[in-house]
Amino acid sequence: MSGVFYFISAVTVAGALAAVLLRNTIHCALALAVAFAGLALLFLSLDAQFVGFVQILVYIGAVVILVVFAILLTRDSEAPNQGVYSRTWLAGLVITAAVFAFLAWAVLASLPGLPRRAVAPAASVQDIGNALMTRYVLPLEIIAVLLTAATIGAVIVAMHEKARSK
Amino acid sequence: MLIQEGAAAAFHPQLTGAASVAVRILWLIPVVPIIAAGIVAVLKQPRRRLAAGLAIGSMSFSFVLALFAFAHVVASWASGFAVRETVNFAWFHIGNEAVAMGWILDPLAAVMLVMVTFVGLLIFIYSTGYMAHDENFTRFFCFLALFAGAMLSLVISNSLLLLFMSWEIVGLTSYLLIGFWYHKPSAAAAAKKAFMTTRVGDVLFLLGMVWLFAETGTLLFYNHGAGSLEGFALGILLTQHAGLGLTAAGAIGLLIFAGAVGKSGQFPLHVWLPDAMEGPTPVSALIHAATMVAAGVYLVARVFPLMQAGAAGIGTTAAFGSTTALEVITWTGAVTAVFAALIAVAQDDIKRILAYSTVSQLGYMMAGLGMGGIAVGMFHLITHAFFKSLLFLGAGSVIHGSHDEQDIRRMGGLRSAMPVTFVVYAIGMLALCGFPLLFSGFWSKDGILEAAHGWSLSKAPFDLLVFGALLTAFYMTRQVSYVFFGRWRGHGHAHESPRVMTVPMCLLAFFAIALGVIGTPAWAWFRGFLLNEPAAVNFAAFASSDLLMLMGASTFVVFLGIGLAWWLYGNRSPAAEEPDKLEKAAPWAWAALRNRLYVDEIYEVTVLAFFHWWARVADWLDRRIWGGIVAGVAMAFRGWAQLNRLIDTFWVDGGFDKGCEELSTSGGLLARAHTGRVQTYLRLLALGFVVLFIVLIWSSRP
Amino acid sequence: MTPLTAYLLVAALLFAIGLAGALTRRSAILVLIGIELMLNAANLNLIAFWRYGPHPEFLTGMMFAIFSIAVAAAEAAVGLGLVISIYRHTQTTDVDQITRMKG
Amino acid sequence: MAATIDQIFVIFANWVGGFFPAAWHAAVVDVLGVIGIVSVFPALFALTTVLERKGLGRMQNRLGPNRVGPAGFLQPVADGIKSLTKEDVVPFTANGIMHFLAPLVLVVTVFMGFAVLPVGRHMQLVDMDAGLLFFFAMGAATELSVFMAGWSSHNKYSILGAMRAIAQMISYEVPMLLSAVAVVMIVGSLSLPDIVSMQDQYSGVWPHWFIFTPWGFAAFLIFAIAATSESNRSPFDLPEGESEIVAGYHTEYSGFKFALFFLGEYLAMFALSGLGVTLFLGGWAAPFSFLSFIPSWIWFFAKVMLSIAVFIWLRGTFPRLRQDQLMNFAWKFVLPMALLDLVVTGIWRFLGPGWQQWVVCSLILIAAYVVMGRTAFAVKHFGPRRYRYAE
Repeated sequence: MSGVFYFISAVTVAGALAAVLLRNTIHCALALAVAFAGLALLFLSLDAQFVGFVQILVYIGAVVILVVFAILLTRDSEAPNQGVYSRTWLAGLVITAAVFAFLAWAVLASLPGLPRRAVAPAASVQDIGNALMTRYVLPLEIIAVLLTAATIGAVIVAMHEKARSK
Repeated sequence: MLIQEGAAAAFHPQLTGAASVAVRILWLIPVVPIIAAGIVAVLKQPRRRLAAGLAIGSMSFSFVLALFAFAHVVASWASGFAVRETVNFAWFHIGNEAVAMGWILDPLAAVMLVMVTFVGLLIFIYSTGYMAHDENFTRFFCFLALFAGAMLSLVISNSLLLLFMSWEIVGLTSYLLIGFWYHKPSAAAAAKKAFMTTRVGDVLFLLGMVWLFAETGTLLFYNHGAGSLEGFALGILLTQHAGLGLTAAGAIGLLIFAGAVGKSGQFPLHVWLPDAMEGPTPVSALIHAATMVAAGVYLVARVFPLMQAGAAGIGTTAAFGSTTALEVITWTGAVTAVFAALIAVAQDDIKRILAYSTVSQLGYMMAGLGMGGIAVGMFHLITHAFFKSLLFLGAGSVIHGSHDEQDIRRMGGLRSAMPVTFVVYAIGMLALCGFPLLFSGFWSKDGILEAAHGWSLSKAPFDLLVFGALLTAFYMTRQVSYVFFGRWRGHGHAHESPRVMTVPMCLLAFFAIALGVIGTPAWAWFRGFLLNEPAAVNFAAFASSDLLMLMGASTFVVFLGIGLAWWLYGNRSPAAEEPDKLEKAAPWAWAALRNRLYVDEIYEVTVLAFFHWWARVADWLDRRIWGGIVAGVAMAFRGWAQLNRLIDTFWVDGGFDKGCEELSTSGGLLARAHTGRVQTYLRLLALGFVVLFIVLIWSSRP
Repeated sequence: MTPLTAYLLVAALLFAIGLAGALTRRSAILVLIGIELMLNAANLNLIAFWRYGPHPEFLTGMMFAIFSIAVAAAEAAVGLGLVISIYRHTQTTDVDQITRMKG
Repeated sequence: MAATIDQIFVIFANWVGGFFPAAWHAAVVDVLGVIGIVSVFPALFALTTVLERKGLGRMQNRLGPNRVGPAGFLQPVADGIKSLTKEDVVPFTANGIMHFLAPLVLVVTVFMGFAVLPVGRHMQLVDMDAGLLFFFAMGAATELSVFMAGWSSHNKYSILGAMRAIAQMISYEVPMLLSAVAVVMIVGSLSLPDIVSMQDQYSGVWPHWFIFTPWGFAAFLIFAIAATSESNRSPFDLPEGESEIVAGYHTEYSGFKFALFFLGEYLAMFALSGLGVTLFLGGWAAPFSFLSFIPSWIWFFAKVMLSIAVFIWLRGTFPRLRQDQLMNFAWKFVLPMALLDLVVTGIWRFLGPGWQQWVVCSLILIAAYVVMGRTAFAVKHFGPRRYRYAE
């Protein structure tokens, strides 16, 4: 069990690293897909089947594809003439290291207080549906409005100036 | 369901209960045309076929449902159950009071439903031909469908409030349709006039409604014993006295009747109806002959218990006791009947003659209601709806065929040019005159005359109505001989109307004759149906010498009128400029009649002059008094503002300027951090996170 | 059974990687990729806490994750739309060069 | 006896599993199931290619393959040998690894979709609680492989084809999901066996398939359209329109990799057909109650083959759409109809059994179809193109 977990984690982290390190943007996007797939597997290993599949459907099926489209539309995949890293990459790296250090320290420091053994979960799709329609119905409605607004907003932002003025 | 056996007196027992299917789907009858109107309203102008199809389809649907409801009522009646089913619901609550609405199915409503949907359907079909060349075809059908829906909801409403709302929508559509050709100033003026005049009656109606609500706490007509027309509420109303010797019931009844006076064009509020003929002819036929103007009569019939309350010896025979309210109704009706008939004699516009004729016939109905009860008045309403809409459609056909000519002196000889129109028009004319035995108009008018003859209070209404019958025969014969006989005096060639117009007329003509069958004294089916009595064929009824004498008299009067008119006008074909025969005989009387007995002029110098004067007074008050006060207040504030400005400039501003300078300087400093680079911000964010974290750890140190 | 700590550490690592990407890359799209990674790390935390929490039957963490995925989808759509729009104006997606909002 | 034949494969798998230690039992059964899927569907693929070529040939008034084997039925074997032995050409500028991975990703993800498909009573690799979602998740992942193929080839026709394909797949995935959601609303479960067992009931001899309800019929049509488009079949075969962009995203593939693409596309078609059959056509349930004695897996494959026949028939009949027509059709007609169908399904559920739900739902759908169809055709650029010749 543990071995599987370490393998999936390794794949995920490797995918994520590749996603931020590779020079070719398209490769970054595909590595991101690998990271997402790994995360979906992690969700599955946590008995969150629904979220895992939603993760694949939304992230690999939509977000990565969107990213890829954006890359092609902005000619980002063509080799850049300067470096791929920002001028202030060192500062960024330092700050990142600090953040990670604190996060890891927090996780490790709270080690004794963490629950060790998991309770048997009961999260069938039906339970999720019921929860969405009862306890979480208001957030659901808000998300619906947000998604509608985001869709319209994205379309208008990305629409051609000419088409808009027509 | 409570069961009433046999012919016990009228409708006192409540026959409501578990609603049948017929009544549960009754609401669809008005709603479907209204929805159709809504859809047609958003159609584009060129979608003519769709608009007409929707309107006609919705009307057919309503007609089928109405037939279903009617069949339900008839079947129950035939098996001894009188139907009065209601569906009530609370519309909204004010405090503890619920304002209830509802609909009702009883014989009265059922008869009206069938009449309105059937006549409406025929007129819709006719309109597709009549309006074929109008560019606002879709708008026309939108209004027409809206009117039909509102009228139907008026008919089925079980609440005075719902009835009033439909009443007003009907008035609105009437306004819109009279002014349909609004580019004609006369049409616009006529629409305005119709709207304003009927509003006078409606205000009184509203007052009556409010009063009724205040007294009984409900506006439902029937509600299992708790409705305003039922025993308990009537009892309350009868104990209240309203002055002038009226009970509250009578006074409220009269106020409601005032609404009916406005809508049904009774004297003295009849002036709008002849002017309303500026609208398209199908509109005149549907709204201003068959349905809307009859709504006043229907309203009186609907609240008849209110009018009748307290009458000595409530009964169903022709000679039941009368009340002040009923007397007022009778006199108004009788006077209107003669008054309008007189005016009609001297008119030359084909539609205007019919309009005055309508006013006159509505007077008959009112008088019939006042003296003979619901059955008599309603029977005339139904028969009149058929033959008068027939006449209007015929007139429309004539106008259509003779190139929009409306002056009867410029027509003539159309008998050969428009044979179908001539035949159906003649049928309508004979029915209206009350030509004996064959035509429905004879039997319904006879019923009214019979009731008037038996009225115990005075014989004067009877005399007036008989005189009215004579005049009716006279002016109709005059019109027909002008239009259809003699030689053609118009321009161009007259032509027969298309099939889509003549077929509805033929159907109406059939009913103008056939409907008489259900209201003869020998088989008083209609009366029995409305009043919940058994109806049997009984030819012995004719044996009564009174009745025979009455029929003889009215036959004589009709023949006299027709003969006189034929003697004066028959086949003469006078030129348009030539003065009328009667004008030569009695110029002053002719002038008076021709000018509609100067009612409009009287209003001009009284009511309108008063309003002009009042408007001037109000204007003066507005300018001098209120305006002065406003100007004074404005001056005061201006002074105050000046003061404030001084304080502001010399005191507040200095400090504010200083503060702004400081802000600007510090803003400039902060802007340095604002590089415009996203990653800087993100970095700062992460840095802030780290700092917060450190603070957290530091503070949570043991 | 893998302890909760392992999941949390993986999430922290993913978060740091995402942050590093967002802070160090030039391309705006890569910045967005980094942000997506951070969001996903948060999702992993949510799910892990749900799984190991005292009341999994309330589905709180799961719901948070689902909503977070929905929000992330919206964020990606709008963010990439903005990037494309910016590219159309400036012919670049280099966040170092896009300094029009400088104060 | 009938029950035994019905369950013969399950019994066989358990029998084989019995030879192994108890701890391995489940794993062995699963492996056998995987072997079954991996062998049956490619065989079906081979059969379908020859049937399609022969069927299309008849539609075009020619014979089709008729030389290899009896009546040409060994043609796929010859084709297989040919594609295995052909030289595998990789373009010089291509991105090697991705070029290699693309067909693999496609075939693997498509195969994974079969895992949740119930091909017969109790014949399903895994019964997941969220099986339908899994299927769609795998379907979404195939888009990635298409992109990889198109982009890595470094050829403008490839990338154009890939962009077309992805745009098309994303556009039609939405109505497809929504039409499946309609079924989910009625069944109340995302599990495919649950969906089938709900349809495995009869009124008299008539089955309770969802296609025989107004909403189900509409959803089925939407699903069929979307599935045709998702599998890039004619008339939605723009990504591979040979008259426009050579062969789309697999222009630069040859030999075995091309065969893999070919296989992947057909497998996707089988998977979508299977899903459509499961959702709307009763899955493995017999069409009449008196035919229940025939094994469930025969029914399933019969229905799948029937829908494949329809696919072939469509291909032989319809001309290809234009790109803008395709997009407009998806977003302005199919998607609104799918959304409306969801509402109608809700109404169906809300009204409860009785004649009213039939009348109301049918009327709404028919009215919407007529109105939207007419408006759509009235819109410029969307209706049939009016050609203007030299004037």
